[in-house]
Amino acid sequence: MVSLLDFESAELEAIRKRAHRDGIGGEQLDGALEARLTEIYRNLTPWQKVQVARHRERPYALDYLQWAFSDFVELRGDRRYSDDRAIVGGPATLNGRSVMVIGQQKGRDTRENIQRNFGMAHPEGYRKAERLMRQAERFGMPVITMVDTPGANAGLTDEERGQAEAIASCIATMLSLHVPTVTVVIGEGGSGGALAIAAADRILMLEHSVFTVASPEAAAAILWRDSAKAPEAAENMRITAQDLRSFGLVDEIIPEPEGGAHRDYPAVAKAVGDAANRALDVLLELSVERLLEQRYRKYRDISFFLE
Amino acid sequence: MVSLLDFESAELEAIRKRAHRDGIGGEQLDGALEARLTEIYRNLTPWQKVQVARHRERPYALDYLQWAFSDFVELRGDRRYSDDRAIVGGPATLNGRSVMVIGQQKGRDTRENIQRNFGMAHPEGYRKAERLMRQAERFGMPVITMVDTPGANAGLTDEERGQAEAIASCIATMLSLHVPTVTVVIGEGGSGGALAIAAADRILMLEHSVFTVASPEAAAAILWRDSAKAPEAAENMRITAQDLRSFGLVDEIIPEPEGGAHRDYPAVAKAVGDAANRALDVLLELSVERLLEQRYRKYRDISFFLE
Amino acid sequence: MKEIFKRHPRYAQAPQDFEALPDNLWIRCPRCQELLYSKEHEQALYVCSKCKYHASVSARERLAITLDEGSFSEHDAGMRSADPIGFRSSGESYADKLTKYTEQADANEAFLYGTGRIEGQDVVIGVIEFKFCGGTVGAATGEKLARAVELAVERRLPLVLVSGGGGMRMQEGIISLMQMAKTLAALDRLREESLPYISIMVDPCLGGTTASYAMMGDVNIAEPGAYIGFAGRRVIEQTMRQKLPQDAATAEFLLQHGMVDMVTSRAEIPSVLARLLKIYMAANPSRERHLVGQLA
Amino acid sequence: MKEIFKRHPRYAQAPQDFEALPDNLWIRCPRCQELLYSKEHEQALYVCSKCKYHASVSARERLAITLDEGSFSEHDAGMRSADPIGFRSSGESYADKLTKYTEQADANEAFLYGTGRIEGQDVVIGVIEFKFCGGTVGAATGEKLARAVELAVERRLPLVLVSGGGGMRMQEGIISLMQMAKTLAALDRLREESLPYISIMVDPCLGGTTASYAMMGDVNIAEPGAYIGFAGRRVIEQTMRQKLPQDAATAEFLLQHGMVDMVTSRAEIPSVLARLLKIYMAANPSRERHLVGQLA
Ligand SMILES: [Zn+2]
Ligand SMILES: [Zn+2]
Repeated sequence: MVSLLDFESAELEAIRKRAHRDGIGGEQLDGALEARLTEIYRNLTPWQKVQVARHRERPYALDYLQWAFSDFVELRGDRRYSDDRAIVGGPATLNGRSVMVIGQQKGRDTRENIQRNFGMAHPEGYRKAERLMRQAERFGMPVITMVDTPGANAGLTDEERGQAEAIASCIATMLSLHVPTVTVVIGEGGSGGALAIAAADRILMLEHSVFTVASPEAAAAILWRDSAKAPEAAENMRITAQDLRSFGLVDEIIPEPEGGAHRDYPAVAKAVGDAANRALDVLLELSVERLLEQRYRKYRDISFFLE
Repeated sequence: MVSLLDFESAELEAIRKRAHRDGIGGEQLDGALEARLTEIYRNLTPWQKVQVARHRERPYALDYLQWAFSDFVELRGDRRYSDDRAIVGGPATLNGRSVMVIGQQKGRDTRENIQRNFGMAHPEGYRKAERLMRQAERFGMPVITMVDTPGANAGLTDEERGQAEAIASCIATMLSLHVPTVTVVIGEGGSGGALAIAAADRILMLEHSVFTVASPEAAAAILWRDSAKAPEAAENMRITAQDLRSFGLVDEIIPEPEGGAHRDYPAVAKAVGDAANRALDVLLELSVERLLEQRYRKYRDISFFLE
Repeated sequence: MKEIFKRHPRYAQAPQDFEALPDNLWIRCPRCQELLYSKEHEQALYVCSKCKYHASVSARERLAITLDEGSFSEHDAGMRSADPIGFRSSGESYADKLTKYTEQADANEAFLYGTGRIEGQDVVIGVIEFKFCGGTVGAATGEKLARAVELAVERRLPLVLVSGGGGMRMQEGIISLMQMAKTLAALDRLREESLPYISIMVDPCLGGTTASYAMMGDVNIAEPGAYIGFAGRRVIEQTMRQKLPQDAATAEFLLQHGMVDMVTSRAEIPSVLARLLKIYMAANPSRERHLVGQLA
Repeated sequence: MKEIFKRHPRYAQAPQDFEALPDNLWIRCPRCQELLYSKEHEQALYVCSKCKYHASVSARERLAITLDEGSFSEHDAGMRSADPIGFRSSGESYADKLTKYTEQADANEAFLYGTGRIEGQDVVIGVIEFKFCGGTVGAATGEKLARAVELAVERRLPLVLVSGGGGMRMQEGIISLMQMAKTLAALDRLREESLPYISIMVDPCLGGTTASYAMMGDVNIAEPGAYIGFAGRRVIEQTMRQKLPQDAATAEFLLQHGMVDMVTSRAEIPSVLARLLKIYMAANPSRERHLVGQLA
């Protein structure tokens, strides 16, 4: 049912072969396969995490909107130029609370990927996000964003319509909101295109998600002029949820079901919903003054320099 | 030097002929011509006012910026899509006060009219205006706008980029600003495209300017399917500064030099600058609360209905 | 079907209207020419079963479609225009025309408003009446719009406006233009009170109507196929000197260009409204305002 | 010419740099290949007399061009990166590279800031140093940027930043990406204090630099011909699978597309800054804030 990634099939195939050779099958084989899978997922390398984070069957923003939220109504358009399907958003209910949800959305097949541009937003996507954030602020609704993009789209027409301005403005707006903001990195957090909707009071990351200054491929191309060295870049650049947690950049890692988020939508959605909800419980206790001060310090105090 | 409008040349030619027949010339003739011109301008019909308001040598926004303001620095672009040259704006100094000036700008020759689109703004023009208004508010700078447009541009690409949204949003923003706003109608105030930057605390109109729900040509086309009946529409629709004053929609009529604004730039610029300045003197005395309340009532209390 | 339909079985005089055949049993769709059985067409809320053309409906029909049965209570039903500029055209005075419009539309103005309920939730609702002077906005229209907004503020209710029509009313000159500022000033107060405003745009929605209150919804909903724009098709064609593509400035075009949040069929609008109102009204703006206050 | 030029007669290692001929008397413009007399080129502020190409200048040269002579006082000159992710590439550690950059650029980071005067008006000014790791932004760069902004807030001075460079610094991974949020958070405070921020973008200005603080000026100024964008030419060409037009994403292109307020030649920038600072600082934001306070 679930498609296997290359590194999974190689390992599981080996077990199957050995079992066949030893005359083992049925429940015993299933048990062995499951145990091995669990082990694999407990020890994913950074590059394997990238592959899991990009798994085509991994739950996307709209899946979480279906499984973790209720009453979602999609609002579309930037009121300026276009509606970008690479970003979805609108009001919804989470555990009885009205919230504004904004997420990057990949496509699952070619047709949908063309529509969603592989989750790579144009300027109008960020401007839609900004519009919804401001609306949320006006209604006193917390903002929950879901990050899942290889990066912002990089074409000449994006430059024409101000991709840089759109990203900068979206980050600035998110940082200035008078309502609590929670970001969940659900898959791939790629570069400024991801940060555009991730400058939140709380950043949560799924266990096997990644967050990078540039995709491993792009980093390898920039650093070594060879995008095939992406696995090396992934190792080198500290991109996993666990890395980010160790730097203090991420507030919580949300555990994924055994074998990854794509193997149990309801379970991972519940985990994401609960984590976001817990974060809101705390944030909603703060005065706006405290909220803004804490948010400021969260980003202002990122250190790692010498003086 | 100054080009004569048709109705001027007809009358003045008649005087010249009579003078020639009677052997009158020199200063005496000049005096007669000037007297007649003054008389003409004191008794302009609405359709004649339209022609004066559209006179190609009439001072435009940039002329007032040169003659009535100092230190003007033009700021360009909507930070979204384009820079619309049909609207100009930027910070300047008026009588020692820092102000934000925004004006519709026509072209004087074909080349410039193509660049300025005959003063008909695209959505990005209104979005630039909105950006500058918000900036002015942030810096506590009063906003002074100058209206001079046949109307907003009406093409399919304008619909695509949201001409209606741009105008609505610009009016709404102007109405919500926490700084004083003064509008001077310097020429043609055409329809929603003019109102977009005219929803001010004080609306001043030059003596021979007009402000219409639709240009006389458009109104004639809509009402009688015959745009040649524009003069009739102009008579019928009460579009002059004096009409608007009689409805209480305009706060002050700024007298023009004898023979119209186009005959004396420094004089009319001084009159406009002084009038705007006097309006600001009063408005700057108000608390923001009073300012907003007065502004609300100004538009909210427009009556002319029965119940 | 809701009872009110029976009192208003047909609607009249819109430019693209369904043509009733002599026996009144059948009508013809103006878009696709399909013959439709009148009764069924009524039950389909005047949406063509073949091409889904959403024909214009009267204000009262719209209310019946949108609100819980019997929940509507109208305000300021008697308000009417005062002919502010004494307009005359081809020998006929606008004042006389107003009398005609009133008879034609069985309404005193192109807009009516009041309170009602949508799936049990209280709202202030205002709807356009196309039959009155093409749904254009004059001084009385604008006053009623502003009062509708103020009523929402006063009662802390959400606002739903169904907007359309030909824009500002020429016959009231500059007074009508100023209604754009008047309605937007009122909406700004609604915004400051953090009350939601849902705008529903129906065919056709033009000029100063679109360029003021109609486009400024917190949520903008458009009916399928509705022509929504700043300029009418004819004006744009003159500007461009070429024929417009069929879908230009339709609801679907606007959705693609980011101007409306959704294109929703007439039958589904009430449930979408109910869902939106539930979420927005459950939000807690007072907390926000309170805490922002602490900041100062 | 200002004295500082004599101490830094040439500048180095920018990708499109003027090529010094062996005798050091003549150099060649990298854009139009014109041979230029070094002395004259210096006096022209390193702008090619033929094609007006604005070559990159060092941070100190930039300060000399922009500020009143002798008015600059640097802050945090010693701050440097801590190699947050322990990055190694091809056997070489980033920590070692940092030492090299420091030597090459004669600076501890890709950005320096402090206070100075422009035509007598006090400002906080920060400028990019391209020679340090291509002007990319790491943790120390971001910290200095944030401190520059906070210094402006603290002293109630206007902020002028001269920005450029390759964007976020790969070698500091996610820490560098977060500098976008850090600098924008600081700028938000400047905004709230109603102090003006004037951004000057110079060739090249790319990636996260453009997509954060550089693009957010109250006034955005670009030097002629500067490449300013989110993505570099190479990336866009890969995305588009075709060569870019020559003027794509240049300062002039951005002006046309509404992203910058003006394209201003290097020599004219100081007087434009002076004029802008005069108007903005003469405005009266405290009145606004005070009265807004009364509203709450
Ligand atoms: Zn049909
Ligand atoms: Zn050259």
